[in-house]
Amino acid sequence: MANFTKISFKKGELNKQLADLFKGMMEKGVVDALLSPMTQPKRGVMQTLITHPAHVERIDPFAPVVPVNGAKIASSITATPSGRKVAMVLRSCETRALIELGKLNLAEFDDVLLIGIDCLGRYENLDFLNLRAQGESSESFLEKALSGDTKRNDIDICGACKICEFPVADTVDLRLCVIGAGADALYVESLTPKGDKVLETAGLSFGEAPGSRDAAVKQLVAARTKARDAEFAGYRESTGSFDALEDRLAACINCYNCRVACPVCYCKECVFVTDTFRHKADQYMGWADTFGTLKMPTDTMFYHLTRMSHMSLFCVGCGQCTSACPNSIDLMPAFRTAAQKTQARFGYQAGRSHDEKQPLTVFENDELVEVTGQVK
Amino acid sequence: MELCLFLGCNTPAIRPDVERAIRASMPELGVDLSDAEGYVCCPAFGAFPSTDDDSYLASSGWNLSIAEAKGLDIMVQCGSCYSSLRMGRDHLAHDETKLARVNELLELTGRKLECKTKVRHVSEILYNEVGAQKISQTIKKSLEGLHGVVQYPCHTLFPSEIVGFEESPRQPKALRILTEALGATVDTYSRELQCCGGAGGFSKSTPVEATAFVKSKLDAIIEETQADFIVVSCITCLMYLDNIQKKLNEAEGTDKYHIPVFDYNQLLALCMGFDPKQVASICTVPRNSVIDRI
Amino acid sequence: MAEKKPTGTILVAGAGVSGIKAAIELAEIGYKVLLTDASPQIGGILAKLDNQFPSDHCGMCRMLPMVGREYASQYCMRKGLYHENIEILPFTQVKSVEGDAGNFTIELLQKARYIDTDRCNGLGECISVCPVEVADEFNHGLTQRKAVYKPVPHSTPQMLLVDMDACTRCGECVKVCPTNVINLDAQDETSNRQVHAVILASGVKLYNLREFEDAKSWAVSPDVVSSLAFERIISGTGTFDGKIKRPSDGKIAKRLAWIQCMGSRNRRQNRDYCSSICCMFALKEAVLAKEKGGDDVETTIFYMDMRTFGKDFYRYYERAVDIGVKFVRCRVQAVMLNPDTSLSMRHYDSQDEEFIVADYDMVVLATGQIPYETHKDLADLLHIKVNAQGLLPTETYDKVKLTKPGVFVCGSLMGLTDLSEAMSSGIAAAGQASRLLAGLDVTIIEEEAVPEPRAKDREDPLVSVVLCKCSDKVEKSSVDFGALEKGLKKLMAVGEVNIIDMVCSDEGKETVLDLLKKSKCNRLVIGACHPFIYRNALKNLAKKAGFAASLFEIIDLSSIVHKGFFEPNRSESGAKDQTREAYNELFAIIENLKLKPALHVETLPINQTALVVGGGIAGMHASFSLAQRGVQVHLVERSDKLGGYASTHVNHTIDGLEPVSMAKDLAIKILEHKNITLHKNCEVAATQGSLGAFETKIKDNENQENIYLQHGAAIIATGGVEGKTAEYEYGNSDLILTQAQLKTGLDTGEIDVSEAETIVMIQCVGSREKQENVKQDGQKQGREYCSRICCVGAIANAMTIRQKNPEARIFILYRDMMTYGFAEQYYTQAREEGIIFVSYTLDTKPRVALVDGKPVMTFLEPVLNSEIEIPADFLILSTGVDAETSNRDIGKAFNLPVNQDGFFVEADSKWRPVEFMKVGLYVAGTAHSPMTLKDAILQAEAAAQKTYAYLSGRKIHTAHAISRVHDAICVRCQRCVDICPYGARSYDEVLDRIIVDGATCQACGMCGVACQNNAAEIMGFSDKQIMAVIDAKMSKNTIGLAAQ
Amino acid sequence: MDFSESDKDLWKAIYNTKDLLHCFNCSTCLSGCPASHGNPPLLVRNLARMVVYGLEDDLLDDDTAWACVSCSRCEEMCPMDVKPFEMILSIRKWQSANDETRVPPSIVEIYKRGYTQSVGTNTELRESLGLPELQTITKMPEMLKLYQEMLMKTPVVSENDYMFSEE
Repeated sequence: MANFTKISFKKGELNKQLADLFKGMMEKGVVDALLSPMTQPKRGVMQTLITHPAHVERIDPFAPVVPVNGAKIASSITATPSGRKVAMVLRSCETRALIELGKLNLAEFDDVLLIGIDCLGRYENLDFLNLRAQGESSESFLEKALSGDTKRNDIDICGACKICEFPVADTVDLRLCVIGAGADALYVESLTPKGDKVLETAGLSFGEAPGSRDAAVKQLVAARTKARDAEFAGYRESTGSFDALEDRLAACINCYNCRVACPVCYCKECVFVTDTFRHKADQYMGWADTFGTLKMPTDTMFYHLTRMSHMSLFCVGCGQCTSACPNSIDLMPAFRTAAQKTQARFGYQAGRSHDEKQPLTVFENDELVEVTGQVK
Repeated sequence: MELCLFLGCNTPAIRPDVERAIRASMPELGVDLSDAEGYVCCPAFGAFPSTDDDSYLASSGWNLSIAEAKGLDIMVQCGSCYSSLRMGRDHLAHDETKLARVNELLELTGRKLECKTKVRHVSEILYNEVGAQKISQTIKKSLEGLHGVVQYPCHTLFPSEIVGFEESPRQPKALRILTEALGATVDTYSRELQCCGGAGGFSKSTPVEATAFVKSKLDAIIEETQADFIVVSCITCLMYLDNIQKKLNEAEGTDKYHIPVFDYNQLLALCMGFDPKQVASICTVPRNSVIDRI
Repeated sequence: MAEKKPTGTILVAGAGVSGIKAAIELAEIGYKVLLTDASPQIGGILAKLDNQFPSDHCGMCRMLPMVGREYASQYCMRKGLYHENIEILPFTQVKSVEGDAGNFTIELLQKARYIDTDRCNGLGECISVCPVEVADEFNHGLTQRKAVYKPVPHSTPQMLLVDMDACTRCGECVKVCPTNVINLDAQDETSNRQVHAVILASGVKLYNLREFEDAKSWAVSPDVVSSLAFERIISGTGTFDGKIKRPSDGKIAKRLAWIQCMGSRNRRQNRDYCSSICCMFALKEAVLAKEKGGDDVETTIFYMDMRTFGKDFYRYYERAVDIGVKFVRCRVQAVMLNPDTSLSMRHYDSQDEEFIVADYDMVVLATGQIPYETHKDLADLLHIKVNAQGLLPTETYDKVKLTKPGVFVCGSLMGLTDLSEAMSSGIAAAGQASRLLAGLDVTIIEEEAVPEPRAKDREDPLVSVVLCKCSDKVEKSSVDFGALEKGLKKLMAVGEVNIIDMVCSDEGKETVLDLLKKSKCNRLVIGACHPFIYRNALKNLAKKAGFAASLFEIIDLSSIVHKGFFEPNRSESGAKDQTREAYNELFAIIENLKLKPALHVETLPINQTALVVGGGIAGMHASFSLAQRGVQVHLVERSDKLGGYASTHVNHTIDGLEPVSMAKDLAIKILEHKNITLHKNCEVAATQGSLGAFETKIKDNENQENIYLQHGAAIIATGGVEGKTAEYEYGNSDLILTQAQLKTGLDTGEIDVSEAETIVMIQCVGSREKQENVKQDGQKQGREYCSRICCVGAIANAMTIRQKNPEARIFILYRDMMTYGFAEQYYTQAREEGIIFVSYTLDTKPRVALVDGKPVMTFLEPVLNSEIEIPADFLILSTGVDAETSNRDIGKAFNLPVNQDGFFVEADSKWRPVEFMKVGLYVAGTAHSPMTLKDAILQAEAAAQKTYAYLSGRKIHTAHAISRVHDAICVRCQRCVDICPYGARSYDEVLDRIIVDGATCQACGMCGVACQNNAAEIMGFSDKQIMAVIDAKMSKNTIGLAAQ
Repeated sequence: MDFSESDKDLWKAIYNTKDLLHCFNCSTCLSGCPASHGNPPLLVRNLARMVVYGLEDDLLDDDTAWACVSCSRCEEMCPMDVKPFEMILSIRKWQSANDETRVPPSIVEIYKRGYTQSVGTNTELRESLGLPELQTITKMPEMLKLYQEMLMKTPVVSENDYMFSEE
């Protein structure tokens, strides 16, 4: 399909080319605003909302870091009307989470131009800062990462990224493609009529995909899938019993950071901070009576399992939960292994499409008959 | 009680042993019989009832008037005669115009009909007037140890409001109870209520199909029951079921079909001790197997 | 002081569903109802039916009130009915009715049950010792029961009785009864009561195949059963736990056949009527048999006409065809019992011209209703004469109103009704009675006999526990009440524990009241038996003692206390287990109560004005019915005059009605009535609000202005129009007309049939076929339903032609003659008049060719299986009834569903035929579906009654338990709004909140299921409470009963 | 089927009561009819339909009415009380009246000797069974003559008198 536009850049000018592209879009009125990772005046790269073309220069979409999953940010600027058309540059894990939020009326896509990027992984925040301090740029990261090299000294991309089988954002209007594009170019691919229109208005021509792209994507996905399966197998092995799982979660201090970081944990207020879980003294005593002893706080395991029962259907595997834990509990594989099964059970894949209804919100007459034993 | 015996044609002409059985058995049970001198054809449904009402009802009227003159009700054994007479009487009793027309015709012969005489079937007399109890008390021999099946004459069942006397014409029981009164065990079978198919044009115009039809009945009897005999109370049923068995054997090259067929009165007379040679001698399927065991 | 006015009281004789419905309606307005039934139970035929069309489930509970629903039981209706204003008198006959409307004295004969059901614990030990076995009539003799028995096995409480005809008076039951409630010497009791109106609802007899001679050709084996018996066979509570087995040998039946019209459509047996219900019965049973029995079940229905005339019936038929139910148009003469006990039937296939003999495992006879039976007796009771048909005489236009003032009928007693008509007529009869009582000097029962005390929910929870230990007999060998008391007292929230003898007795109640009045506690638990029966009495007792209703719980202890009571050698540990179980139950309910908030009911502001949309006969009738009872009515009519379709097109009907003059009279009454405001040339534009407080914008097309009407409820009665067609050369010849054109032409004399030799009518033009089958210019215009009125309409026109021209040959080409009920007689008369009826199928539609402008018909004569070609002088098309086109807009304005045919979708096609899911909105007449004039009037009366129930001036309360929203957790995804079946939830854009309408919410909990965040909650059923109950039930009681 | 030649009043000629018109083709009469097993089968329902349509020619050619065994099941079972057996007889009467070849020869036998067969002449057999002599009309010439005179006044005999003349 001829819907690729090649954008060549000189070494060190990737971000400039991208800035020019978005600047053009804003000037031509294709969009009124842009949400994109941007180098901050002091340190780090954060998602930033830009409403004037003059400010796009410092954008850095390919910076290998996601301090906050962009889905929640995107939700906050689209759930209620703003009257603006916004382009959003997001990674696959972010777009997929955003699509889930959309199904909960927490995001609107009518005025959004969703731009996905090829993602080769992200570093933990501090690691990223250190690497930047050592002079590592997005371009240099891409260059090495495309050849399979993401490790710098002891530092590597997050565990979640290593096993992420979605390096390429799929349900988007435009895609910034680097895989298979060669060292001095990137391709802008349009995936929707909306995307086509944007490229047309921006005056970009349509062309073929770079010849090596398909194979490169396939190869990367295959490698990550293989890693994923190994990880899942290991994790399942090591958490085969309730005790083993408890052991994994032993360090939990009920700080709820994982919940805050999770892009699909959509509740306005978590039930765990409502009075449902504010118990009277005699209730604690009663439990202690019943079980002999009562570990306090009482709801660490319960909290995680409750969250898992809610979130595993929508989990996109971004790994922010693991990144957020102050006690280094690696929650990501717990959610991902559970999600793999629950989503498969409903034939569902979080973030795959706008039209797929979330499980448990639609009722079919004959579903899960083998489980429910339902007799007509 | 006394009744006017209407014999029809088949019984006196072809199966007079049945006539003998009736004449022998009924008086023993207190039913005296007086002959209908000068009676004519009932008339058969295929005759005047199929040509016009005048000739049909005039013939019915003729026969009814004979009994009426005696002040007696008519007793009939032949199903067709019974049905024809009863339907004829029904027309006359419920239609003054028809009765007047028939009287107009009868007048030519010096007869008159008020339609007082009733037409009754011999099995109804036995069932309602005599009763099974009296029959069992009267008989000298019994059919004990013998199994029979019954063939109800359709003409005594339908249409029930004209010819019927059974409590439930769709589930009749008179003939069964009467046969049981003779000590026999009566077996039931699926096709018990199936018509023998012997009357009317059916068996003559399409003999192949008619034979298949009666064969299904006989097969049911053979397969489903231990019947030693078939008991009927209609001369057509008797003759047809008796005669057809030989034809079936010839056609199929077997001797599978050999169930003796009796008119009820024949069995009754036999149990009363009458000579089989007189009351049960005319048949196609030999009756020894039964008669020897009474 | 003025003399106290009497409470308005109505006798409802007959507690089948229509009687129950009438009783509930009247009780809801606040009248006192005596609900009697000659049989020992209530529920009538429906008690036996688990599965009802179209859902194939039971929906009996949908009869219960929607608003103020706590005044009636909220349990399964097949188990029982309780309403404060209804006195239920089963096993009671009405012996005499004396006096006049507004002042009847009735004599009731209450037959002895020999068991005091109030005190019977229903465990049925008497049944197990009874030595007598007789056939159980409830299961149609498929099972046996004892002489002491439960008339309806699944009812709660078990209303046992002794069948004295079967009883041998051996006395074993008396000896074993733990509560000493059996008295074999009990006598029938007679009493006299005063009532203001009488509703007769004693139902209909069903044709019994073991009883009637003409059934005996078929009833040759126990495996030939009636359709009702088959209901018991497939019932989960029935004879074989819902498995389709043969009564004769218990083997699974795979080949099933239904034979229709058993006992009806039989001129020979003087039953020349159609029983109306059996076709749907058979369809439903055949579908169920396939669904329950599996795909290899073969079902065949032998029929003459499939009378799928009601709303959605035809689609159900299509569904049956789709799932493989076989239909054979042939009546078989008899069933033959094969030697292998299978059943053989022979039928003729007219198309293939051959006889087919097939074997079946079971044959179901669609035994119909027998009207008439009791009419003579009832007429004698009322000192009136039956009419020429042998039925109780009713007013010309009112099916429920007897000519004798003050007496009304409903349900099958009216004739041959289905479930939905039983409901409409029950409501309508109640409506007529309430119209009568509105003019009398009577009062209604005040709802709050005992005022609600202040809820002390802000104090720390302190629970008073009252336990009934029942009789001494029980106590000795059962729960250890001492240990229980000790254990419960250790719970922090328990303030006191009192153990009482026989709370159900008067003394018991006195004792409890005295104790509680002194209590310092703020919450109350009573452990006793039969919470179903005693809830209201005990709730009032609690209220008197100062306990708010929502802080009071009643728990069924009897099932625990009585457990194992009859075991002769009970172990000590058994008693311990029971004590522990009782403790856990009580602990759980105490934990629940501790956390329960005080719930308050709100009194709804009710605007006592009704809006009626549509000024046709149904709309006018409903308006007048309401206005007569003092309700202000806004009647909105789109055109410039009242009357609607029937009043301009139908001068007279075949059953002697004169719609045109009737509509004229009614219009005058409407115009003259001070309570009715007529808005002509007006259309509904938009509506908002809920029960009691709607505001509707109407557009005045004449004056080009908007009018805003405030009203408490609304009735939609928009009517319908004659269907359109382009089939059969319609429009291409003056000789091709619709039935309506013909009727008008015949009335005015513009159409002259005197010279005609041949007139052909075609039924079901564009009707009863899949919509996609009938495309015209790409437009779907088929009517996938039966329009119900065309068959009788065609017959009426044909008979008129016959009068004008006795020599003409008249052919009516039909698919299934829908002459249901007594209309069958018109069909018979028409044939008698020489009108020739020829059936066709969708595959053999008749064809028309225009030759010299004259229609030449070609059609298949199905009996002779050959084509007939005949020139016709007139071709008349029965084009059915189309929905009013404005229905969709009105539906949008009121947020009401409209089905694919354009008719409004009622809340439940059987149980709530005139209601919408949203309370306060009702439907009547052809807006609902095509129907006859009398049926439209019946529905209008019913809709008016439903409206009146809320607009009568009585206080209307919300229920205690309704859903609410945790705004903090709610993400406003609005799934709850979409899923709420009652339209009780909406999103308020200004407040950015989900709003719950307290009157409309039925606390069904769908919102809770849909909400992913637990933001939707039923008040009084919070997660916290539920968790606490689970904890308590799982508790190991180290405090409580540790001492044991 | 040629419908143009049909006679709409045929039913009156054949069976002048409205019983027949009540038929609603339910087919009850067919399914239990013994003669429906014949070839061609007797299809009572179809005969009724032919009468109602007035298909004179077809009906005149139809032999099946004569296959009826007169069991009257149809009469018993018919829900519309069409009285199908009466109808069968009526069709035969109409056929006999309109087509002399349909006149059953048995009526000539009855005319000649009172019965369709020779009755009471098997004297030897009867005697052997101990039966008395039977007073049949055949043996009573005076009476037979009166009977014949009476029959001569009926339509079928008077209109076909050549069949009954002594040769």
